[in-house]
Amino acid sequence: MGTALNLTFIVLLVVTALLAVLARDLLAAVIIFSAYSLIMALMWQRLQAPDLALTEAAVGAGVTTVLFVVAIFKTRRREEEEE
Amino acid sequence: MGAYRHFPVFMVTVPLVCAVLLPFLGYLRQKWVPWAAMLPLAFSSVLGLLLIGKIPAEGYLGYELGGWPPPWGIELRVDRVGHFLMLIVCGITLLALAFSRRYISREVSGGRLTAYYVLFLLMSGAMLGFVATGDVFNLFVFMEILALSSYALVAITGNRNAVRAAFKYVLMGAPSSIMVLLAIGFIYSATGTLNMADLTLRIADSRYSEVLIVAYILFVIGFGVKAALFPLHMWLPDAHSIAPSPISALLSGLLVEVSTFAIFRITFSVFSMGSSGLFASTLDAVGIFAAAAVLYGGIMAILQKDLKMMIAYSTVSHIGYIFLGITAMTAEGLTGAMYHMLDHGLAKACLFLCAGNFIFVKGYRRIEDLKGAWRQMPWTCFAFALASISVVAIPPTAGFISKWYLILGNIKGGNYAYVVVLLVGAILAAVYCFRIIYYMFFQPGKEGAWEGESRDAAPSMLAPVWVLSLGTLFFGILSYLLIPSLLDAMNFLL
Amino acid sequence: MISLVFIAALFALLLYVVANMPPMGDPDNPTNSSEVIERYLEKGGEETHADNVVTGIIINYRGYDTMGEVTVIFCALAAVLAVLGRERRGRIYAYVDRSRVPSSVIVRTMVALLVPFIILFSVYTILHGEISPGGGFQGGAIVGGSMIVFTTIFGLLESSQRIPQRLRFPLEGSAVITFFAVGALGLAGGGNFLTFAWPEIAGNLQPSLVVWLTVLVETGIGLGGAMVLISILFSMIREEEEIAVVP
Amino acid sequence: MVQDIVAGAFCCVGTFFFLVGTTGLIRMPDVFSRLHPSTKCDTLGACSLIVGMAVYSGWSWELLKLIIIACFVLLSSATCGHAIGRSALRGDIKCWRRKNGVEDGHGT
Repeated sequence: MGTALNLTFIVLLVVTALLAVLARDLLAAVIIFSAYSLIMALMWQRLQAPDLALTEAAVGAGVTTVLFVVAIFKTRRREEEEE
Repeated sequence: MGAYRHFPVFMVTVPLVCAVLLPFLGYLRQKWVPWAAMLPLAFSSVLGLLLIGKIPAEGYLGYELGGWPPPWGIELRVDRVGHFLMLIVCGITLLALAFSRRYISREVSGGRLTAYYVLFLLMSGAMLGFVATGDVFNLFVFMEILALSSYALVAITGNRNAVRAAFKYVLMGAPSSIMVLLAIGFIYSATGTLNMADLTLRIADSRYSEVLIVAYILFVIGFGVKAALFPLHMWLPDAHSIAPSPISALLSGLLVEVSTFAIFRITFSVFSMGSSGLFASTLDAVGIFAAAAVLYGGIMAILQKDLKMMIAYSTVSHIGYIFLGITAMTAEGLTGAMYHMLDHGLAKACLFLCAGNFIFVKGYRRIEDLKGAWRQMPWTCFAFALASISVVAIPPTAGFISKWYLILGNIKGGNYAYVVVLLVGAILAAVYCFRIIYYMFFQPGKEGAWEGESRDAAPSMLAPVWVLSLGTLFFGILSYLLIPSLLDAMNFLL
Repeated sequence: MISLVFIAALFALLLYVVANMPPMGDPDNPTNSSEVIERYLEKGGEETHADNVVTGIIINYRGYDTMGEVTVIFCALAAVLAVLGRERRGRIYAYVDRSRVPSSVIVRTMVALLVPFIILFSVYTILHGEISPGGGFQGGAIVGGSMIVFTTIFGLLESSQRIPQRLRFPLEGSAVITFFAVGALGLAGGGNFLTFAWPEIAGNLQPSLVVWLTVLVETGIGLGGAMVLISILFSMIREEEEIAVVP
Repeated sequence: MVQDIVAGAFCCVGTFFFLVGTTGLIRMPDVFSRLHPSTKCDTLGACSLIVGMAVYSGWSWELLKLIIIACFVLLSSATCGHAIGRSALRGDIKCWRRKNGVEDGHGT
């Protein structure tokens, strides 16, 4: 049971990481990245590191996401528009 | 044990804490900030000088932070080599800071000026900590401060090219930090400790040699990016040439060296030399890249048109020298590498500050523009020439001594090919340095290029330059002061 | 192409390591059997007087690392301010205010209602750090997050009045300063730097003194971290042209 | 025993609603119709799960925490749904309409 859960988390981590890298829309990439952070937080909890889980949830899924979004709104949203 | 056992921790911590306090002064009295920023560095320098001769007989001065003995707590461990490098760091940062007071106020203004000094102090403190620490994770922490502050300092002028160069630096630097972190994680998983001295013992009888080898490779790649070892040097020319000149001096004269020192330390203090064949072959690969760096950097430096770009490529080449000393695995080679850190720090910082003088006084960046420069800026030109002589390694300078030992070490190690590379590198250096000296002193300037009111740079900008260039001469002539103790220390390490 | 090859090589290297790493959860692992972790777990409680061993390690055993990390956070702020510049006092304008859809009464009310709870939770996280998981970093990040929510709804104008620059400015460095102060206290008490005690003076008060110092450091980290995050957000969010002027 | 069964039943219901909600989120054509299943997720799904957990934990401090969590979930998800819907409406996002039996893109 525990192994299955761990495996699910790991697969989800890899999938979200790849999606975040491959997404052409930067906003989508950021949102996927925040999902990645959330899964990472769950993973830390599974690894019995609640401190890290709390940090990851607050910083990874919360603060950095918003900072990324602000940065995207200040620049251009799509990758292709780069000349 | 006197009070001096507390010195290392203060040398590291005081600049960091003063950096945090500096904004308050910037808020109250903006004008005092440049002066106040010098105080902690001067304090560290004084402590460093007082520490001379106080390193105990067992070869290092350990300091247990929080009073916890080493494997449990963090230990600062200043051995002779580390102390030597800390003194270099203190000296050069102090001089670069003195130089930046006039220089930087033209490129940066307002609140950013305070931020500049804050970052400068953070960077200096982090470099000192980076050298002093005896704990691998602490090494990573200081590396992060160092990296973050240097990214920001490259971009501090805020113009598009500077930000782009800084971004390139971040793109290279951030993965390298992660690699170092991974390596630390691997080491911890294989040994269960983070203290360097403890690691040496445990690595010797660890069952997980595969993990350790990969960790070592990751360390070399990670610190190799920071040290701009040949194939990983892409960030260096842009960042070093676009950053403000005192920062270029710091990046090129110190940061790169400190990172090299980290590889040195990881190789000899942590992994205590190739216990298995793979370590040795990793070092061999590093040696080949270093040799390539010497040649590539030299050739690229000859091809450059921009003065700071040329000096930056020369740095790429000289990092190769230092690595060739480390891979020689002989006491002489290591001594040469250490002495080359001193020489390269002094000479490169001097060259970059001279370039800064040219930019500050006349706004000239291209090598062409320097024709006939000595008529108007004789002091800067002579200092530049002296430092160039040290870069080329002509006898009375420190550059000669260091390269002498590098060649000696490589002969003893039986790497004759590298000896040839070192000699060719010196010839390349001669080509790119003497071209500029020739332009400066023996070529007529362009019409109107050196006319007008402006004279040589202000004394406060010439003094650091001259201290640095005379330093190369001083340590060349009086090399017998340092070389024996360095040789001793290296024999102790091997 | 080179990057792909490089990443593939790195991937292979990492897989190779993972295959050869000590198995997870094995009691014979170097990480589980070394005397480092043994002492942390067995004596950590009585030596650091923190019920939460993690906090004991972070703040006490490896305090210098944490001091370095705190400096990293401050350095991040300095870097952001060096590149972007701080928002000017009294004249602030942010893109949120200009968005086509101003936030509605419902959202405003709800956020105004919830943010105090979030801040309360973060205070709990900070102060409870030495008993249960949590501590300065986490609590600070939660305060930062709550202010981010507040700013996105109410705009920079409003939130920079709630947390004005003159409040943030002195607190930004509080983490490093408290750490240094506690370290210097240890030095004054006859120990080494960052000794969380006055071995010669405190005597019986020792345990409670250590706890108080730990809480002090945690509070410093929390306040400093929160202010740094908020300042970074504000300097990122501000716009160059000024439209709204605060009297 | 009864407690376990009831708790399990509530959890199953919650998971079911999450499944349905997520499917809807993926399958629905535009913002407004997606909002509908996704808010179901939070209210019905999460609350059923919380009720299930509350039953499982019995009378303890956990119960209080769960009630508080449920309150926050209800408040925040309703507000979020409102905010998204409102900004989509004000932001001139077209409603999805069926045109001659052919689906008209996925409302952007």
